[in-house]
Amino acid sequence: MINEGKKRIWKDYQKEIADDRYFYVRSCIRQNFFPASEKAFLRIMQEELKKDVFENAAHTTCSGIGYHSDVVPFDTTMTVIARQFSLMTESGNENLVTSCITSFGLYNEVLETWKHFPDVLKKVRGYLKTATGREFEIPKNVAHASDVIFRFRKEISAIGVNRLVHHETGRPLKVVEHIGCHYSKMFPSKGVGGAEYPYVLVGMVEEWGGEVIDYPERRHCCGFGFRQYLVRANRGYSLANSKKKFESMKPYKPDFILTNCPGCPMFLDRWQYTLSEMEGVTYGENGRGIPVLTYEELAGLILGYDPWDLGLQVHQVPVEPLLDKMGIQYDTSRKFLGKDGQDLGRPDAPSVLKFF
Amino acid sequence: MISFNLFVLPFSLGLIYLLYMIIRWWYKWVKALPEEDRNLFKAGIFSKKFLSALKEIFSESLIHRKMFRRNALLGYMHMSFALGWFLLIVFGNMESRIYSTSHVNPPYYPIFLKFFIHDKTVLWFEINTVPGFFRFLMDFLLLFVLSGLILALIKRGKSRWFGLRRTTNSQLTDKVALTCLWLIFPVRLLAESFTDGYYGGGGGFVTQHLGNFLALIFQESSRHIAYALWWTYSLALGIFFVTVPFSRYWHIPTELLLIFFRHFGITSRKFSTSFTHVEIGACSRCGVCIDVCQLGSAARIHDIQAVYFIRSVRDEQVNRDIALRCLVCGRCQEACPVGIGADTIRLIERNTFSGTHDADFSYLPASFPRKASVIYFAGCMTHLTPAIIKAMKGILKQAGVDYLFLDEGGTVCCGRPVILSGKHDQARDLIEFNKERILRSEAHTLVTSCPICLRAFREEYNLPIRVLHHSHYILELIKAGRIPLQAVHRKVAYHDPCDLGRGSREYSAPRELLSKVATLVEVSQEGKDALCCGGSLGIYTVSPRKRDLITKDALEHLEASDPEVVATACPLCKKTFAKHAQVEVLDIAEIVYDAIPV
Amino acid sequence: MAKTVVIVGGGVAGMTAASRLADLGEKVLLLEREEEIGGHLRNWDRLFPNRRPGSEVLHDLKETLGNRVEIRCNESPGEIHSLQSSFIVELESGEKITCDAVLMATGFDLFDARRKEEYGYGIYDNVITSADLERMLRSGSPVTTSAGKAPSRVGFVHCVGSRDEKAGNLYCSKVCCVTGVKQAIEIKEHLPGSEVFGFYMDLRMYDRHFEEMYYEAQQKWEINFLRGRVSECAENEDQSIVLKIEDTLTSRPLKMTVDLLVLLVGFVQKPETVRIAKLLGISIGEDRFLECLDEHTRFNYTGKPGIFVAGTSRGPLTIANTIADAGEAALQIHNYLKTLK
Amino acid sequence: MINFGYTAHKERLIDYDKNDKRVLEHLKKHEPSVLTCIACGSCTATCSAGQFVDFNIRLVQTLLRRGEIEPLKQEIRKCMLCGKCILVCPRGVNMRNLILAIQTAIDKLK
Repeated sequence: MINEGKKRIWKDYQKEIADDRYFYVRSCIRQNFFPASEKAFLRIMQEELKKDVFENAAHTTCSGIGYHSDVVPFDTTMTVIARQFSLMTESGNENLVTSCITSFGLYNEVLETWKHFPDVLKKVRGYLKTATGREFEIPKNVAHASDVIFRFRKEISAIGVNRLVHHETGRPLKVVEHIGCHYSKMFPSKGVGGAEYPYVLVGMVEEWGGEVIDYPERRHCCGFGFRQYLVRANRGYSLANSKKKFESMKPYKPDFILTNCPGCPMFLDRWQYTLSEMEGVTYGENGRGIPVLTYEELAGLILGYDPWDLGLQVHQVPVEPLLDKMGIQYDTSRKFLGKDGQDLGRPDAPSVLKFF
Repeated sequence: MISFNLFVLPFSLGLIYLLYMIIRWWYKWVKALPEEDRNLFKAGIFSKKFLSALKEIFSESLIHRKMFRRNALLGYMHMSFALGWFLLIVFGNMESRIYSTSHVNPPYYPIFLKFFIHDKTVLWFEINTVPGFFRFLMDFLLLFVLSGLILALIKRGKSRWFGLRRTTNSQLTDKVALTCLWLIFPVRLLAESFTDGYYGGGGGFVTQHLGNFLALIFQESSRHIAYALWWTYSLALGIFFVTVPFSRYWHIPTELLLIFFRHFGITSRKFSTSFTHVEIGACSRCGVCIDVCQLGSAARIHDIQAVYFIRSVRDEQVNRDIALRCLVCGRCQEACPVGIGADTIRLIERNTFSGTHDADFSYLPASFPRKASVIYFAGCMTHLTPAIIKAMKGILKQAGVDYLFLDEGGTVCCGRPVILSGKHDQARDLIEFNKERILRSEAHTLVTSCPICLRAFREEYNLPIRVLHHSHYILELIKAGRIPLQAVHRKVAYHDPCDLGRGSREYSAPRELLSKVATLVEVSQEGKDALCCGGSLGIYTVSPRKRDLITKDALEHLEASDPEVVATACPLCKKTFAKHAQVEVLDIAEIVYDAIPV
Repeated sequence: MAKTVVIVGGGVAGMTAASRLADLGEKVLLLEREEEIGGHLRNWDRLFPNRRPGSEVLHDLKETLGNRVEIRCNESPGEIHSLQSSFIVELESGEKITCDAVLMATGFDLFDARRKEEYGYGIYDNVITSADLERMLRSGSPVTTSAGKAPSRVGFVHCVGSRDEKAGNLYCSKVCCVTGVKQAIEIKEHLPGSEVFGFYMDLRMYDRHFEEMYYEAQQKWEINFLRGRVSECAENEDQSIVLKIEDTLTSRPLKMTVDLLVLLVGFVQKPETVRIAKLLGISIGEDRFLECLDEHTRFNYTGKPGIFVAGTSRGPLTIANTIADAGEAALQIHNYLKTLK
Repeated sequence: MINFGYTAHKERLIDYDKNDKRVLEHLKKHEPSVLTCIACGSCTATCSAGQFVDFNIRLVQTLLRRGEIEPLKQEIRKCMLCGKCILVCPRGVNMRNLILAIQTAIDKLK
């Protein structure tokens, strides 16, 4: 790998990221998949970096899942998004930060559409006005939450207590970074580092002492693909995609997978279990899986947050091996304690994948 | 008492061994015959067929009639050996009777008679006496054989005199047997001469004089020389007998059995039977098949000719190339003096080397053609020569034939190409499919433009209707006055397609037909001897370049008498020739069609 | 100082035109921006289809040129002013040259393979261009992977930067197909044990002996040709390249690992040529190559009297075609000059 | 093992690195003309069997080069060996031996 070559491309795909006063729009599904991630993001921004992040409880889905599943027409989608913008405008903000990659892609898609077809924008303003009486401004800056973490990776590194190195050997941890398709495959210029060699997660990993693995199927989709996953008959395609990636990354013995999309961590994590039950295969060391983290969870670990406060206990592939490598202390007895310490009970162990 | 001497042992043991081998193998072969054939054999022995077989054995195995027809020198050479030796044995026996007291003579007694008997009472010129006559006869026969031997020696260097361009290259056992065979008679001559000379009598007009002369030179020692020579003679015979079963000379006993088989009505089948084994054994490796093979003469491939192929079968040395690299043009079969069906054996062997091709033709749709009295079946290849189809349509229309163009919408292969791969069974589905359609049409005549199809229809389909090549059918129509013709007198050289000529014995019809519309010119190699165009479907492993060489060679013969047109009766030949021909290449049908006045 | 003709560019076209003009008795100044004349030919090892050493051809051209014309290396025109029937060529050195005609023989640039990001040139160690390979072959050192090992499988990607709307080049560069076949054969000559693949959309063996070379490549050298356009490349743990392609002949996606991947880069116009063209008001095609008055009969004439064009600055050409083109140009210029007197 | 009601779909991908090239090696020895195919498709167009069933002899040669043995095996069973394809091939590929040789090679691998 010739890194100068990559760096040159990264230079070509620099992206403007606001440095404060963000209007944060949430993801529909991450709350369920990785509940603590968005919370961690707010905590990092507000408590650690002392930034203003605004939210509005009234904000809704961007309708992306419906849109990509062909059940919501584009006009509706644009109007829904216009409403999000109006909430932002009302809060006196102009920097939009999305938690969801699909939303991020869709916001960009809509903004590009409006840029090229002003009359469509006019039309949508009309729809929103008649439907809700609201008005809105086009955001000055649209970023994905991972862009923002990327922007402040150095700061996080500075105040962080953990690093991506083996605490005994000092060996940099090997990381597979996986970017959500909608992050930059639609608009390479909208993502840090473009579409072929996105830099947003690489930047974090490098800054925090890790080492990125560039494996052949790096570009390949995790397999979420709404149509694939939502319809059971198609679910095999979804699974096959993840499998393709696992088989391609396995020889590199990655210590964990880092993602920036709601779907990817979900599927890269859960499908490892499914495949182990279906075909008896595991992709990590000695019968374990490869831990999968969201960038917020990772940032949290760097900053020394308690793994269980980061929701790592809801992962299907146990993260303990990773924590051990990083030398992070954790209290096993607390793993399955819920809010205020009530016992949630222990899940059944999978038959193949090592869990406990 | 019976005379005996140690030196007779090699001969006797060798003879016993040879007889044992012959009986053993003949028994084996007859026993292994398929039920049907075995019954034919049993029936044959006690019938006139037995005698007719003996007759052929005499004319072919002793006189070598076919060989004579091919080349007088070659024939004489074979005859002098076979007949001469045979008579030496017969008369030798008679002669020995004169002196022998016992009724059971050991076989060596007549062979070495002169060693045991020195009858000075009768002199060499008294041929009016019985012993004298025999002495004369025996010496004469010996000369007869030796003359053959001399020819054989000449043939080594000057094979062309014997009508052979190339001769079979022999194996070690062949060489040993050959050396012994060549030794036998000169040594016998010397042995007898020395003996007669030493004893001063008992010899014939050759042996006695030569003997006396030798005695003059060698005096006393000639006795010892004689004795040494008798040993050599016996050894030569013994060793020859022992090597026979492992050398080309094995064909002598095997051919006898083959002749009986043939006369009893036993023939080759689609799979290997003892008949096949006997045929293989009966190959004398005379090498006649080498020259007629175009792969050798034109394409310079010299290791696959029938003689080598058959040898490789016998030694279980067949390989994929030798099995699949053959035009199956039938020229070697035609030329073989023993009449061995080399092509048939080749196809049988191919089965092993064409892979377990489990063809699946289940996709063929059942179809119900309309009824018609005549069916025209163009064939796969003919669809690549539209001119032939156009001509046929025109001719049939002109003659007002109610016909059905069976494969107009696309041909289902006749099955012969698959059969040529040795996979006879694999062709079944194709054959069944076509057969059904043919029968459903209730036609009484099937006409095809493709000799390959023609052969398949005739040999594999056993159809209850007439199967004709178009040349034959068109001739019929003309004779019936159904096609008006105005002869266009172009010089035409006719090429016999392998599967039409040698394959289906259709030589006259095409020629008669052509002579009605054109002027036929002589072709150096025609009829049975016609050359293959090189396009043959019989050969699998050959490069386009080699094919070209064969085609060009065939064209040279056809174009020698510079005709205006090269006529053929096979779409494959036509397309193959078209690539290199200097003159126009037309199918017979096209020529006739052009001759129809508009 | 006065000259009859100024030739911009000392490559194959420039050298040829110069010597022809000299034959015709014209006074010529040949400008070459590099330190030496010869153009791309200097970097090429052997030439298709007869694999004659490029150095040999270059030597021939130089010899016929002899010292009959003035050659200035490390020189290129900054400005060109047109007067009534003559031009003033202002060199970068500041020197001004008056002349009656200018021949644009500025040649071409090779497509910058880095622009096809997905192929990973400049990112993966074992992705090289056809030019890199020629350099390797010319140096005489063995063809190896970046790790110095003999590659056991080598791939050639055809049409890199040509026939590619994404690269902004819709045209065919004409010479890459046969170059690919030539280089594939050379790989097999150097590494008989290796397996060589050509990934192509069409193989355009349009000129004499090209098709035969293709046939030889298949038959004698057992080079494999796979019809499909490489969509992306990735690097394996061992630096080998895994590429994705549709095997259009089976209509299925195909994945293959190669130890060395050669990108057959096409022709593109030189920005410098475009600049001068704008300066002179010569029209430029959609493909940025210089337009001539007529593709069939007046292909050395630009729209502007006195300004002529020859060689690859007006579109991809083989060396043979370039020489013929430049010869014709020389004759046309000679005739033009006669009309002036 | 649990039945989830779906399984990971088998890839349509040709995995060239994993595929079996032994049949091709055998063919290079016994019918080298196969190397010269330029996939013009004349053979398939004239094919007798092709009139009745989806049989693509051009594809046979490609599958062979890719080492796709299973489909190859199934495909060649449809061939009638009639030899029309040989007459139209611009590169002189000897299709009839190709079919037999492929079969022989596959047998050997067993």
